[in-house]
Amino acid sequence: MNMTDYIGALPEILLLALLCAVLLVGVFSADEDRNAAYWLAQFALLAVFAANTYIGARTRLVLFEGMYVRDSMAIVLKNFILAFAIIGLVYARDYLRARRIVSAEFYVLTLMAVLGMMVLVSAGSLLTVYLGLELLSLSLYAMVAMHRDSAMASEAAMKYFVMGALASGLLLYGISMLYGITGSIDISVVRNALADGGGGPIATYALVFIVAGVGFKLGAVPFHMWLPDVYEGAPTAVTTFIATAPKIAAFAMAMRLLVDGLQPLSSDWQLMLTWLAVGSMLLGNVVAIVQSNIKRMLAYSTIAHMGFLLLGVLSGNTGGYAGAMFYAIVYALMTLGAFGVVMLVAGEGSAEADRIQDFRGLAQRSPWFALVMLILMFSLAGVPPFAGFWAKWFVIKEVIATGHVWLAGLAVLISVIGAYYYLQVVRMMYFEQPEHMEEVHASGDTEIALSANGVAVLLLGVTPGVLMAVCIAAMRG
Amino acid sequence: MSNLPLLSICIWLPIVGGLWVLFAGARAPALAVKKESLIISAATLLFSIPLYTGFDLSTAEMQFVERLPWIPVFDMTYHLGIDGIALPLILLTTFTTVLVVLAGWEVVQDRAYQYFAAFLILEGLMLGVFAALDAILFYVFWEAMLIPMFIIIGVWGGKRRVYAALKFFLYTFLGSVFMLVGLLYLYFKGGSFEILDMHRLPLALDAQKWLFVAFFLAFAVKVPMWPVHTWLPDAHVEAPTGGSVILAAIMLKVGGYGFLRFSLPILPDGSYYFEGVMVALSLIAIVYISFVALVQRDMKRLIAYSSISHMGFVTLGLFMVFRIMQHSGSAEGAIMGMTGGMVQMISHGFISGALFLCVGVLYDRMHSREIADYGGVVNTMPKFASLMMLFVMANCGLPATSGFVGEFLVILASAKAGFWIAFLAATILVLGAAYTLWLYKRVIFGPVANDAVAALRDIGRREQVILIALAVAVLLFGVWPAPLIDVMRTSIENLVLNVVTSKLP
Amino acid sequence: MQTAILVIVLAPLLGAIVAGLFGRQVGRAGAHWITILGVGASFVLSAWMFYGVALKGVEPFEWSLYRWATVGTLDLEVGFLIDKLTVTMMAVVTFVSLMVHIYTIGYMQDDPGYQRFFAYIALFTFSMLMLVMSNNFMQLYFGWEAVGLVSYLLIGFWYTRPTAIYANLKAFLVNRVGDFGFLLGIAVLLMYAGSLNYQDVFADAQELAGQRIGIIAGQEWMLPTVICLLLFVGAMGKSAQMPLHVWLPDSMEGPTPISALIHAATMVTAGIFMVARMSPLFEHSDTALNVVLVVGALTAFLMGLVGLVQNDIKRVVAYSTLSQLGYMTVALGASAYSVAIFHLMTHAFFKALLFLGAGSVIIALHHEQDIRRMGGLRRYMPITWITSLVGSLALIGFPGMSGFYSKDAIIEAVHNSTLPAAHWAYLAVLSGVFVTALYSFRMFFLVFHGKSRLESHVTHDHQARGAGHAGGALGHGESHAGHEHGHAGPPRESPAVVTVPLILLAIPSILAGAIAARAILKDGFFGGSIIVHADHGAARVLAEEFHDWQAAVIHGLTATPTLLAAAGLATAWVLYLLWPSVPAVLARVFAWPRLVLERKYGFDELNEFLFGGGARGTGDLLSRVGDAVVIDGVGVNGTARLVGWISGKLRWLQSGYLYHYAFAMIIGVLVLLGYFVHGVGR
Amino acid sequence: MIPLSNYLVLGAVLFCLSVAGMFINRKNVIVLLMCVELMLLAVNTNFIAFSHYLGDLTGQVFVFFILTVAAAESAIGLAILVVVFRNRRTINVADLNAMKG
Repeated sequence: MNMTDYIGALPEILLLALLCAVLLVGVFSADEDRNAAYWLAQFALLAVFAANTYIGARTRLVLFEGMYVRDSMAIVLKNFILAFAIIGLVYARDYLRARRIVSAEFYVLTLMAVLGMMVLVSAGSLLTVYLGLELLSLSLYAMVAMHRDSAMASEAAMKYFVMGALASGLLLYGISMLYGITGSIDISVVRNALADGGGGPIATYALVFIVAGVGFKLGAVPFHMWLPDVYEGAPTAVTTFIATAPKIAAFAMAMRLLVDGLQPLSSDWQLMLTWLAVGSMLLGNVVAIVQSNIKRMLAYSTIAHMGFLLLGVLSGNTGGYAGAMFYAIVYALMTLGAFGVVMLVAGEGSAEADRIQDFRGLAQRSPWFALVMLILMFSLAGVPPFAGFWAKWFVIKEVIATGHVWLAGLAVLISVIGAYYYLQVVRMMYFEQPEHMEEVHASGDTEIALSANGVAVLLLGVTPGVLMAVCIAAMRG
Repeated sequence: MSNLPLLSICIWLPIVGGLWVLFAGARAPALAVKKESLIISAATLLFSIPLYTGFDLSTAEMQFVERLPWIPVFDMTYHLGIDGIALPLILLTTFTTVLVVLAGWEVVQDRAYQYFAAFLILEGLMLGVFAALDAILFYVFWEAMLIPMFIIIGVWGGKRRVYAALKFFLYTFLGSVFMLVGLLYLYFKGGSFEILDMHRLPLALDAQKWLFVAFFLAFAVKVPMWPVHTWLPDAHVEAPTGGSVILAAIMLKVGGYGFLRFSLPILPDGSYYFEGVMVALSLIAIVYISFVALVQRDMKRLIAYSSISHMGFVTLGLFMVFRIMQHSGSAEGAIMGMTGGMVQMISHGFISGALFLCVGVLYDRMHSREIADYGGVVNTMPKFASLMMLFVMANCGLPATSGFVGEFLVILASAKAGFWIAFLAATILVLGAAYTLWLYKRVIFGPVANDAVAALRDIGRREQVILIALAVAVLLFGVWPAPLIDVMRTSIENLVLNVVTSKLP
Repeated sequence: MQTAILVIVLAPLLGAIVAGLFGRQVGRAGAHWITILGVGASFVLSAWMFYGVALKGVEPFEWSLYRWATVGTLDLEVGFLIDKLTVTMMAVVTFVSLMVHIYTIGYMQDDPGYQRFFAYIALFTFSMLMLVMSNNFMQLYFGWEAVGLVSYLLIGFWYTRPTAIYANLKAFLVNRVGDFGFLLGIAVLLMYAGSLNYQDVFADAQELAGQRIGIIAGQEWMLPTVICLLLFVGAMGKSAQMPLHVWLPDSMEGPTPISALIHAATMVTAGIFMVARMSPLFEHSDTALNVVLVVGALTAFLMGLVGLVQNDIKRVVAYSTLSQLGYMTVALGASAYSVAIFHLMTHAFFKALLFLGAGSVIIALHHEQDIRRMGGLRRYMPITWITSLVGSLALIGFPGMSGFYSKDAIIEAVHNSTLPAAHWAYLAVLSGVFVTALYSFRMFFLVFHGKSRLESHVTHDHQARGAGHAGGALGHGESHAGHEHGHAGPPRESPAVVTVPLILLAIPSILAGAIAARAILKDGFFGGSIIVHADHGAARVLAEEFHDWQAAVIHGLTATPTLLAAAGLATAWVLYLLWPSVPAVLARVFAWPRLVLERKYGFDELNEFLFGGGARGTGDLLSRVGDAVVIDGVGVNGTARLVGWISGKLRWLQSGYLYHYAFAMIIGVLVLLGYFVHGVGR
Repeated sequence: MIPLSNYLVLGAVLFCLSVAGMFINRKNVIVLLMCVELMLLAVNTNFIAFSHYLGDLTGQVFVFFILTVAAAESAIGLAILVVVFRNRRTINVADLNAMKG
């Protein structure tokens, strides 16, 4: 243990320090709107972003006796987690203020969750995985319950909590078995031990539990049950957050556990993930069709997208992992924008605007936001020239490269079913007449962020090569 | 002039212009928006003309090639180029869009700037489809096309526009996604996304069969072939006039183009394996759909069905190739059939576009598409009636109109494929005339049917310009199709040569 | 020469374009002048070419105007073939057309669609010339369809009349059935001959003759038979042979000049011309010739019979046309192509004359067309009377008149033919002569002789007709004109623009036969244009028997056909002039046959029911069941509904209860454990 | 010496009990919290047993972390429970089904 370890973990340490500062500011600030806490939180995230970008070597660093790994995948994913958290906060602010549920704790919890994610992403041992995961999860439980007067939110929090605890129990059980087989909790050691010893049925036994834990975090069928209720019940600002950055973290978790750690069992987990992927794509897309609540619909859409993401992971090669990474990032970007618009449409009042109906005639009320939403919806549906298309393209390409052409065929077929409900949103915005002509109000920064979000999805759709190259490089090194 | 990246200009000028209209249009006066749109589309047409004048007839190689890196990690390039098959379709697109912009001039009131923007963007995307030489670039343009058309049908369409728009989108989307799988599979096999590399890639028969099915779904839905045609009547009926025109004149052609560019040259053995099915489906389209067209009560629906039936000639012309080669042993007839199919595509673009515009002219005045609401229109709109007569006759395949050329060549060639094929194909002479002229009779001829018809005013100058432009095209290519056929000749001969050469490893 | 060809073809087209597109600018006079000048120029040059080619012996020649398209190695060109057959047709077409143009000035003077009408007939002249002057099948087909188009436009000229627009649709569609066969024939021909140029194809004819083609599995047919039958289907449509004749009587809804020009003299004979043109092919198929013979004979006889019970003056002439086309077809079947063309020519003159005569009567009677309401017009309309008499005599083949030579030659040719069907055909055409004479003079006597039955009906008539096609600001020309003139005064002779063409047509109706008989029947006028196989000797025998026209007349005076014609004439005289009450009695006695004839053998009903109804029924079935229920209902929307249904069911998996959620997770884990660890189902 | 398998069976049994408790219990949410605790304890049993038999301390360290996290988890769980009760006036699991489908 030496200074390099601390320098390598500096972004996380910085974040921890700053979140304490936010907590203090929140305690001592009398400001109703918690502006100071907000700006400090934003500053914290930006500072950490900068630190993460510029500090330390670009090469793979193994810190704290192997507990902590800082490789290019970690750096890239953390940057995206931070960026999405920043934008998420921008979107959330107006929403929270309008509903009078703004509090410094929200920002603190956000930062804490981000910290958890960063730890998770960099985890080099099973313990770090567990700690990062719990830090993330516990923060999220609290965030879901933040709207204390909302029966829905508290119910959602309860469900999330119980299911989350169950899932982490399962994961832990799997970890304990792994520890028993290999005698270590260091991921690379585990991997070597499994490779030498061949694993055996106990290893597979452990694997099942670990896959269940990962599946839960991603929201893959049948470990998805929490997801629709939490998305619907949580305040939209929280849903936005849950739906974006943690998915990237969950992807990282899958990579750390399955690819880095359990590579010797890949033939087993590839098949398991195939089932999970097919189940998720099918159930997510099919059930999304009948949803009338846009948050719930997006929840099912998330399940379906996670199925696609798993396609990348299960193809079991660098390209596939890069594809999945690309998918996670692009998915988070699109969902972020979509929930941003949902929050925007909800407007000033305390009511939610989470029925698809509420988007009626948005194209006439606010053409620009409608256009952004249109881009996002088509992108989610996987229609070019938007980023979502390339995400699907990438993973399907890799699935085909591994010879699972039938799986690719099934995936695209299901994605057509999925297109239907995204089109319903577009239909509401463009084809239906609005109930009133009131323009959607957005503060300046939200408008800029949302526009940038939409344009980014379009630009990534036109020139996806840059991000693809980043992902591939991250996976190689 | 020759140094300009003409294809890129043609593609991006309308797209960028369309986006400009979309952003600037909300606050600009409607007239300015219309003028801008017209200027943009006209400029695109102008830029597409040097493609024709500078086209080298003697080679089947791609011309006006542009190649830039696009997604370097996968060696994907922004690769454009045209041959004799793409060029006519490109010109058709730029030509038609100008007319469509004009056609929407006074008609579209609600969110006009979005309407024009959608058409301009659509134009660029369609041109991209015809010019792309990278398979994924092609696919991107191909799918992206759906979005503006979806919006056009859904926002400015008729009563059942939502149903029609969704049906259109999902139907065609469903068809296309399998093509993506197919393209990726080809990449997996050959390591390149270049369409031209795919043309050279040897493939086992089983792979070819599967790929053919995948491509078939994409292209057949677009053409559309029986039995995946049912989106078209709904989409056509509900779309605004401009939308119907673009749909009929160009969007259906991308299906035929796909067969020419992908299915036949990449999968010659697969195509050969399925040619019987393809010919049968084409013939069913011709006969079955003709009967269906006969009993339609809605003008647009009738013309939509007529489109399907006429597009049957395209697919028939393309897929008879194998049979003809087998029977006659020479490429002569095969080339004729394929040329016929290709000419039919272009000519159908003019004719169906014109017919939809004609219905649009009536609809703008009466707000009804029901045939029963009309009768005796000639009494109040003689100029219109004359022009429509021309298009109706062209639709019947009367010689000296462009409609004749394609049908004639295909029927002539089909005799070489088999007598009964020719027999069934030729039924269009009777059936096509029956439904088209019966329509004309009920709508145009006869005594004035009601007060609304009595109050009709004849077409104005703008409408005259549009219809006369189309009339000139229809007559010109009917009387003298040589310029058109010469352009595609070398490419088609080359294609036929490729198609009849087995690619089995 | 080439310039001349271009002028011949393009002058009428130019006229048509000017009159059609700029009708308002040039005005009525401008329209008729420009078209008449155009067609006149055509006629003059055609006559000059006729003189050159037919009489001066200028060699036939071919000239390609431009390359239409090149497909593969096949050059499709637009070009002209000028030989004796062509120039004959050109002369006939332009002459009759010119007459009709002039006549139209008078006939259509009150019609608001005056310019349009001239545009159409000039366009028709252009199309017909393209048809006859073509040197290849594609252009032939162009002309073929183009004349069909103009015919369609002209039948529906008065487009507010329901009957007219019904008739024109019918005409076009029935013609299309013919074209269907025609185009198939061309396609099969191209397949084997590899060219669409006449000369190339005919040069290959011998080679084609030996080939066979499989149509129905296991059966091989002679190639020429298939080709010729298909081409003949085209001819049947255009030349209104049974059963594709149904459109021609209805086409009388068009203005009378059109009936004369298109539906009697020129267009309907295109089929005859085509078969004659294709003689090198037809000669190789006895089967096809037999079919031609039978169809022609049936048409000639049966359509003549229908003519007996018609009361509309134009329809009588129309059925007569059908019958005469049958005669021509019979001649073709007997391989006497030149005779067919001969009859075509004479028929063009006298039938145009008869139609224009009928038109003259119609104008004079304010658009009365029912011969039962005419009579005694001879007094009022002497020129019309005498010219009509000439036409009728020519029609029945009165010795010396033009029709006599051609018709007699046909009957002789059939008599001489050795084909199996010739015997029956001979009987049919022979009895046809009697029928022809009977209906021709029935009409002639009822119209021009006897007591006038005019006054008693006029009032009633106008009420009835007025109700028939009321309304419409434009285009109800005939009835409109009728109203304007009122009923004042007795019928008057028509003006000079009407009578001059009558006279000009009457001259060739008398003389054309005598002039041309020897050249055509004896001296092989058409030379290489028409090729007759050595086995088909009908025309050769004819040539051997024929000496000169005087001899033919003298011989004809005592020949069977003449006697039959005389008998027919006499019967008509007895029935309609001597004892006018007898026909009514006969009608009662022969009620059944009469009904059959009045119903025209039920062809219209059959077509309407079988093809019209059948097509609509099929369409309805396919549309409502095939498209709406099966493809869309079950396939497309069915899938959508299925997905929706599944979705509706699946959503209840998400019950909202925590314990179900936990249960789902545990089940998931158990399934994975079962499969992967314990290998259940593996 | 008690064989390792006995500990593992005990851990498994505890784990199954807790899992069963989660979906069999339809009454009180607090029971769920207890089940969660039990589950973690089952895992702890495993860890300690393994640690002991492997002669490796890591497992026991892990247990300490688990215990800490479990405490935090319970705190949050109970806090959420309070909020639920405030809003719904019930902590019956079967009543928490406002969101479904």
